[in-house]
Amino acid sequence: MNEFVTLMKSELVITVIIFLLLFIKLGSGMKNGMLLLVIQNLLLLNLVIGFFFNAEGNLFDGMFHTTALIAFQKSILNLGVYLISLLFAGWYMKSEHLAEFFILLLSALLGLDLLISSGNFLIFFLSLELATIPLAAMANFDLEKKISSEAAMKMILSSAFSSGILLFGISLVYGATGTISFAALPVLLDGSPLQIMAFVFLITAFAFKLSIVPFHLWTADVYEGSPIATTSFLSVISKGAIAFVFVSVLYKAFQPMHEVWHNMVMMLSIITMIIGNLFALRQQNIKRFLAFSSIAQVGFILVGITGNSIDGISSVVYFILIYVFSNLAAFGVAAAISSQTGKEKIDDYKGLYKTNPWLSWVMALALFSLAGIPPTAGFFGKLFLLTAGAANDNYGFILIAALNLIVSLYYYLRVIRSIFMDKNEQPVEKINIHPSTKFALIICAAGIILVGLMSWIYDYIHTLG
Amino acid sequence: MLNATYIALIPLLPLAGFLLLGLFGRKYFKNSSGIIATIILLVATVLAIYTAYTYFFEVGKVHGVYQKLIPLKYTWLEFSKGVSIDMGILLDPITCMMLVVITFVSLMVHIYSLAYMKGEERFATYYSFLGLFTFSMLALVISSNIFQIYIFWELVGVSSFLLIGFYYDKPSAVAACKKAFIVTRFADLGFLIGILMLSFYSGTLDFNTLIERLTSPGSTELSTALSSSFLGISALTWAMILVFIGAAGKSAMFPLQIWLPDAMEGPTPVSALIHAATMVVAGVFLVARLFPIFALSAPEALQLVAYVGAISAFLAAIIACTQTDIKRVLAFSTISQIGYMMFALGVSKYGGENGLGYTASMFHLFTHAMFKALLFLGAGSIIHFIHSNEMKDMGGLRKLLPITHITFLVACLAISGIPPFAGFFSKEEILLAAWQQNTIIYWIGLLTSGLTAFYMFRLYFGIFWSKAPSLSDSAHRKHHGEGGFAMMLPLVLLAIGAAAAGFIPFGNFVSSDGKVLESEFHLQLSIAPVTFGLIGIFIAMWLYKKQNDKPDKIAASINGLYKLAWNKFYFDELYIFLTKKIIFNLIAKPAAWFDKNVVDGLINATGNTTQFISKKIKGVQSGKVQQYAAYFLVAAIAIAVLFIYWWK
Amino acid sequence: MMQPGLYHILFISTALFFIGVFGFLTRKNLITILMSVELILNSVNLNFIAFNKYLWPEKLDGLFFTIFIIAIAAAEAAVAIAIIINLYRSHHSIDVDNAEELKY
Amino acid sequence: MNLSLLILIPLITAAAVLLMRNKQQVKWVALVGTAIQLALALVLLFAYRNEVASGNTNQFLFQQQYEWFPSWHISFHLGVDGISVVMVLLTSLVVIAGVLVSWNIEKMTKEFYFLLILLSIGAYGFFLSLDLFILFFFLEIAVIPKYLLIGIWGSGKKEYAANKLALMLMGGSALVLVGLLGVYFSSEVRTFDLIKLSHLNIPVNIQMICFPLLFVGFGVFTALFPFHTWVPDGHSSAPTAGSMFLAGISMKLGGYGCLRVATYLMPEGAKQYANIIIVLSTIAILYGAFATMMQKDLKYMNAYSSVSHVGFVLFGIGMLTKTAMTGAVIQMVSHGLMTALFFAVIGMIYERTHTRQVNEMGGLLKVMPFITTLLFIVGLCSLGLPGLSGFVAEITVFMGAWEHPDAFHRIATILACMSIVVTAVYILRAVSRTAMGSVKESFAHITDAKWNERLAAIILIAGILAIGVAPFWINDLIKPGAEIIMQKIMLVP
Amino acid sequence: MSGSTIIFYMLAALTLVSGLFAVGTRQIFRAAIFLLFSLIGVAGLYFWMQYEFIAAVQIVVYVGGITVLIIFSIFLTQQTGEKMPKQKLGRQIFSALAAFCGFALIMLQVYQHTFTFTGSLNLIVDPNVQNIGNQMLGVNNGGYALPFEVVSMLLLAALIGCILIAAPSNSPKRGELPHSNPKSETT
Repeated sequence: MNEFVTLMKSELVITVIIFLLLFIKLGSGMKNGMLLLVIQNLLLLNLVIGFFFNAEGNLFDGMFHTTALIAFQKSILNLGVYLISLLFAGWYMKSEHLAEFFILLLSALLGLDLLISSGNFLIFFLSLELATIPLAAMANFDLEKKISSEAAMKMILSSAFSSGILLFGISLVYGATGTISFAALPVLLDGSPLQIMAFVFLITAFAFKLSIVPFHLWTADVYEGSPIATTSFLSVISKGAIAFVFVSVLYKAFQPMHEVWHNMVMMLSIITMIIGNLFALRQQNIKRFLAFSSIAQVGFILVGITGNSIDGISSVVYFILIYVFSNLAAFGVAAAISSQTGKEKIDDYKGLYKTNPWLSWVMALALFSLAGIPPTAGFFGKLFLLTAGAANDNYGFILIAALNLIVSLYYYLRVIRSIFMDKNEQPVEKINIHPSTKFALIICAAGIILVGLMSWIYDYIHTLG
Repeated sequence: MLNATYIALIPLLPLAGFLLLGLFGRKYFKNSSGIIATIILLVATVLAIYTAYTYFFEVGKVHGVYQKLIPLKYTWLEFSKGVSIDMGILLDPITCMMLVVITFVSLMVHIYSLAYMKGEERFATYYSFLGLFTFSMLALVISSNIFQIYIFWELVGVSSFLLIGFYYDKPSAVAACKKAFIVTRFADLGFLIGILMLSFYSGTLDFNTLIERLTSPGSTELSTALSSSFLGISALTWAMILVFIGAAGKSAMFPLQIWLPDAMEGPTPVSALIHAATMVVAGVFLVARLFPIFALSAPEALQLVAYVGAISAFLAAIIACTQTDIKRVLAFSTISQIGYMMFALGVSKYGGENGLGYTASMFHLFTHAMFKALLFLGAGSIIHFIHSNEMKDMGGLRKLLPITHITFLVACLAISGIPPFAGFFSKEEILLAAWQQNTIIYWIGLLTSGLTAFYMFRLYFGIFWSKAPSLSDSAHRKHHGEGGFAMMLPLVLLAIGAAAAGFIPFGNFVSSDGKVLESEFHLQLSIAPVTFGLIGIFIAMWLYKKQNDKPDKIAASINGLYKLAWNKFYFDELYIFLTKKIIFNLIAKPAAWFDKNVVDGLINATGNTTQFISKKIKGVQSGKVQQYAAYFLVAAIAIAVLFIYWWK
Repeated sequence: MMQPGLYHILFISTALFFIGVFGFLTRKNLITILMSVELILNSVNLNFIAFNKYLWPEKLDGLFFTIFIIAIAAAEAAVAIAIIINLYRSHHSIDVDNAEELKY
Repeated sequence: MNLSLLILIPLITAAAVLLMRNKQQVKWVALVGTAIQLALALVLLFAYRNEVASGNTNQFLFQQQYEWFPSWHISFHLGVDGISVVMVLLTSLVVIAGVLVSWNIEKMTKEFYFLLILLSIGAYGFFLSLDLFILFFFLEIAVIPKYLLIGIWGSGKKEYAANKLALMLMGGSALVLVGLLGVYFSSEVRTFDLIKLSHLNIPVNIQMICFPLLFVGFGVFTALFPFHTWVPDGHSSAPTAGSMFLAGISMKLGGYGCLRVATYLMPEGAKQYANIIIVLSTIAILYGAFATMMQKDLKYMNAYSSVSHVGFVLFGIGMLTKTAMTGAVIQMVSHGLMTALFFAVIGMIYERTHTRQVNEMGGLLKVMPFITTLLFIVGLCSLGLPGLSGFVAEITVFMGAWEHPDAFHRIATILACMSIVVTAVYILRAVSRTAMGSVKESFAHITDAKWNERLAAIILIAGILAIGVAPFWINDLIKPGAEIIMQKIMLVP
Repeated sequence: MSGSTIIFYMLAALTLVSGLFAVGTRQIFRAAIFLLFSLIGVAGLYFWMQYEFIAAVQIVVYVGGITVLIIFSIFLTQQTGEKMPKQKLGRQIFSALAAFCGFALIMLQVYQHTFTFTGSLNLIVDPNVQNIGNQMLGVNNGGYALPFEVVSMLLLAALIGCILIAAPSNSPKRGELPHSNPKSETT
């Protein structure tokens, strides 16, 4: 029983928090401010606990397994969720359903945690759904907004379609191998056409969740329509967790087919980077912009995944860690501005530096990190992904990736230009930043600068992997 | 015994003057700068004379041959083993001669300028520039390394640029200084490539080693340099031709002569120093310095030197006959006289009797420095008085400017080759050398000497006789005078030089191989030039002594030729055509256009194409969830097919 | 005609799957789209049961998979319908083509 | 000599600048910081000379190595040879001059100085690093501050220029990155360490791929034709200190990289591609010079002439002889100082006349003799006047280039030599139109340079003269470094 | 042709034909009924394969739950009997083609693949309620307790989500609703 507690610690804690919130909700009405504080502290606790009592092992006959690396990955997700709880304070304070929002969010987080730990297709599928269905509800959280329901509708229908194809793929794998366990799979794979097809169907589900082109089309619409807290969860936490699972599924369960998936991932990576960049070029809405930019970022994650080595894993994990800080900082600033002024267009940011220098610098840092500019951590993250990917001597591929970096730089600089250079008669007024938002932005900024320079963080990840 | 420090001080003193006056002159030495510079130069002159004396009479001659001494050498920039730019001093007869000439003329100019430039706003700057020039020129002549000579070659070029453009608010002066610099720069390109070639074949940049390696018949360097050829001419010859292009540029030889007449925009003393006596003969000096190689290993190049010199001498003399600006007349006469020196070198051979041309050339260089400087300073004195360069504004000045008149006459006689003035001796020697080696050139030289006498006396009569001085001129005299002691002293000293320098037994000191050259006096040969000179003088007297319309009539009768000469044979126009039409319109403009539209256009096009594609594919993101699913399905099927059937 | 077996069932399930897909792609009404999703999920269930029965009867993996899929389908349908109703409130229509404000 | 000081001091300065409260404090902190940098650079110079004189024959001296990302075999490895020493010196000179000429900047002073010093960190780190990863790191550090400097404080079509610059430079560094990764994976041990890599022989097929990637990548920084178009727009739009830095140091990063990374590590590749490099750089030299002739704007003029001058750097490297390489490095330093001074002068003129069009000026010699004299000096340096640094550099390159006896190299060299005439033409046109002629009415009351401008100019001129008058010291410093590179090339059959 | 075979083909025909109608008919209510038949057909197939438990679950959850849910929502949002607008022909053809290609591909792969029964007949686990129940809550030896818990959490979350989205809000902005008080079925 003790083992059960230590191994499933993270899931248990989250479940406990969910029920706590449920009780609070059902019990007396707590004021939003107080409730938010409670939630934040609970999540902080969750984050802290994540670093202790870590053990490796399997539960439920291998359905659930955890390692030090997985525990670390969960901690990254916990960190991200904690930051989300801090960042969007302005929006939370106005919400009528704060407790429900966090119950749904934590359910999704629970799903993601289980996903990372899943040891067979069944639990994989279930936790994937657990991580999706609440999100669809969260997407609809701006109940009064038309686009919010539209986003939710697009999300739930697309994901249902995607689950259908995923399940068909799983059923074929099951039919062809007779197992649904990841651990038992490699010896049973022989690369027959049926298996390849089943594998492709499986991949599409990952591709859908990671918004890999051409399975990405829902992403931008959903990001734009959803409340920004949901968007950031979708784009950072959910995406990060799926990336972790993707790596481990490819590297472990489908290792015998690595030639197939290597090429496939490479191809998808190229299109994803190119299309993501091309679309990001002309976006005006900052959320939609970040959606496409995060599509392009996924393309880079795929570059690292093609490495098929321990470096591949650690560089992906490292990148996600950095991505959490950078993307959340960007979303945080965007949210701070939009919650006070309702402005979400890039052109609205013109002259922001004059009125809000502090926010501007954080935004700039975040964007530089996303663009991979030193000395921000994003530079190291991107570089290690490319290095991991380059291990197979595909110079052409790496060159395409590197050139895509330039295109992405172009549109990140577009925002920077708006903020710092363009003149504006009526810039955004001075924003009152909620203290917790400010705190979270400071953490993000510190993370953006320090995670890269402190090389032991990477090495720690490397030893875990 | 020679002390290298003293020799080094000769150029370094003017440099110190330049730095002192250049940095602090405007503030602290506004009025005293002239005196300071003159004193510095006086010291340098004394040192130069002392050096020359010591060399010629004490240390220079070993076993009857003047040695090339190197009392000082310092590695400045080493390229590879044996190939390095050294800063050093090479003492040989021509160096010593040049040291004396330069310091002396420069001193004269310094003194003269005390009065001539008085009251000028940039007085200190003027003297600092003079110091810079003197330094560069002195360092040029003592160079022991071919690159060292190139370095100071450029530096004299720039100081000439600065001095020509001294009156920088005059557009013509600005144009002239640019022209002078760019034309000589163009020639220097040849010089530079020549140096590169020489260094490649000889493996050294040091003059002594270079000459030794490229003249000793058995050496490997020489045989490689001679064996590789281009267009049937050996590499060494090409190298020497290229070096000569540099020399021709600086010495304003045909066809690079165009800059010198314009250079007269500078202050007149500067013209005397730079564009008459010293800098422009640097080309001659360079050819003389490398003379053994020219003569022994690249005779074809020497031939070229001879013909270029002769043509320049003749053409410039013709042009000089038509010019009305006195400084321009003198400028063309300078070109003509340098042409003399050049062809004298060109017809010379190395060693012994046949080396007469070499000695004659150097001799003429020496005497020319005296009388040409004198002419310019005299002209300066006239201009100072009249405030005009144009001959038509002058006339009958012999009463108003007596000292100038006398000294000017001496100079005119000297340049016309009338015995016993200095020019007679040197010119006679040159023609003798030409007679012995190449009769065509001899006849050209002879004709030119007649022309020289003609245009010099045209000038002389036009200024000092002709019409009577106008009233305003007399008024001038009252408050101007002749310029005072500072201006008269140099005139007198130079006049003495111009009159007496011919009696120096030059062959004893300067010869192509260092041995004493006994020059014989050929009376029968000296008759012809003197006759030609006298004829020229008489024609000039007949035409110009009194104001009349004969010159115009004659000019009208040979209108075409006259116009051609008056327009300097349209060389300027040719060059403008080349630069404006060809280089600007056909190269530079297209290059700029290409850069803006093609190269930059391509880069921008990449960006625009990306934007364009981005705009075109936006329809994919249609907002229709079913379409998204359709893409999803099709992509899944396509990838499956691709990886099952195709990409194994 | 041969005895019906695995392949027959696979044929039926695949056909049903693509009938569902066709419906998903062509219906304009959100609720009918949802119905198509149910068809898709049912076809998958059929697959699992068939494989479990004919190939891997030693364990009940396929069966359990099916049970859980049914549960998920229910949950998904419930949330989807809630969302559709919400959409209906704001758009006054459940035509999918009326909900495409977010694009490009 | 502790080399990390050269990175730490600017870092501390930058941090201190951010902490300051008012503009005066910011300026003085920046000045003191850069002055310390200059002092350190000089100390480094003398320490290096002493060390060499005392018989230390190591290729790189004062090495320092700290573990950094050990799992990738990356270490923070610093060290200098003569080439790095002079580049560091150049950087410190330009930076302090840049700080001085920007003394009057009013808009966002703190940010301006912060970015300027950030740039210098990039440059120092780049020149000092012996690990290719940190070399790349510092290379990229220097890009974005430039973008901001141009975009915020620039003039003209600054956004366009800033974008173009950032994107093209990043494009260059993307190529560099791929090349570096190729080098990294070519060795069994997988190392970024320059010294270790230099002892390994990188397989020829890898060299054939990676050399062009690295060379072109660094070449973009060095305005390699046809990737030079960021130069004119970027330089002319940047604020004075920005242009100084851009042309003075940034372009040298590329040259240094071409030499130290591409050529040194991949001699076979260098040999194979040398002719292409020569052709491209010859085109850049001549074409840049001719394009300069048509420019009317002083900054554009200097920018295009930089293309031409920096062409000599690549030309020298492409020649693959010791002398030419030495010349290339001298040219880097010389051009760095000269062009920085040129931009500083243009900035001073612009500040007073509010125009950069040569046609609108004239006679400035009368109203501001000091600044105009600077213009003369820098112009003369640019056209290769002996006694100034440009001459030494160009001559060394030519001498080195001429060592090849074949017709191809000969023709290329002659063509390159021709640029000295063209340079003379455009420099004289610019200088004479600006400085000479009669002075305009509106410029009659212009004042001459102030103390900060004078000081900046004197610092740069000191450098120019130190090379021009006494080139032997820099030659002695650089030559051993070039010799080691050449030894590797000579080993190639 | 045995009786079992005939039943199989009848069930298959029922499933596919009513499935086709479900996606083809333009009357939404009919579509729901056809969907019902199709789901019953699938349940019949489970019976035919002797997976009675699953068949029962299918009937209870799908037929009794989901279909009813759908029909309710149709009532809420639609006037019955009204024909749905027709989809564009191009879209239909394209979709049909894509679906057919996918079908063809999968069938091709399935028929080219030889599925062989590899296990031994005496190890077969009977899918009866007892076995299923034991495994469903077992922790070890292939127990399905964890998925069970996960699904319960999922249902909880879905429940909360549904309430939140579909329940009438207190905010006055919602007054513009067409139906005075639409009740949520899930509550």
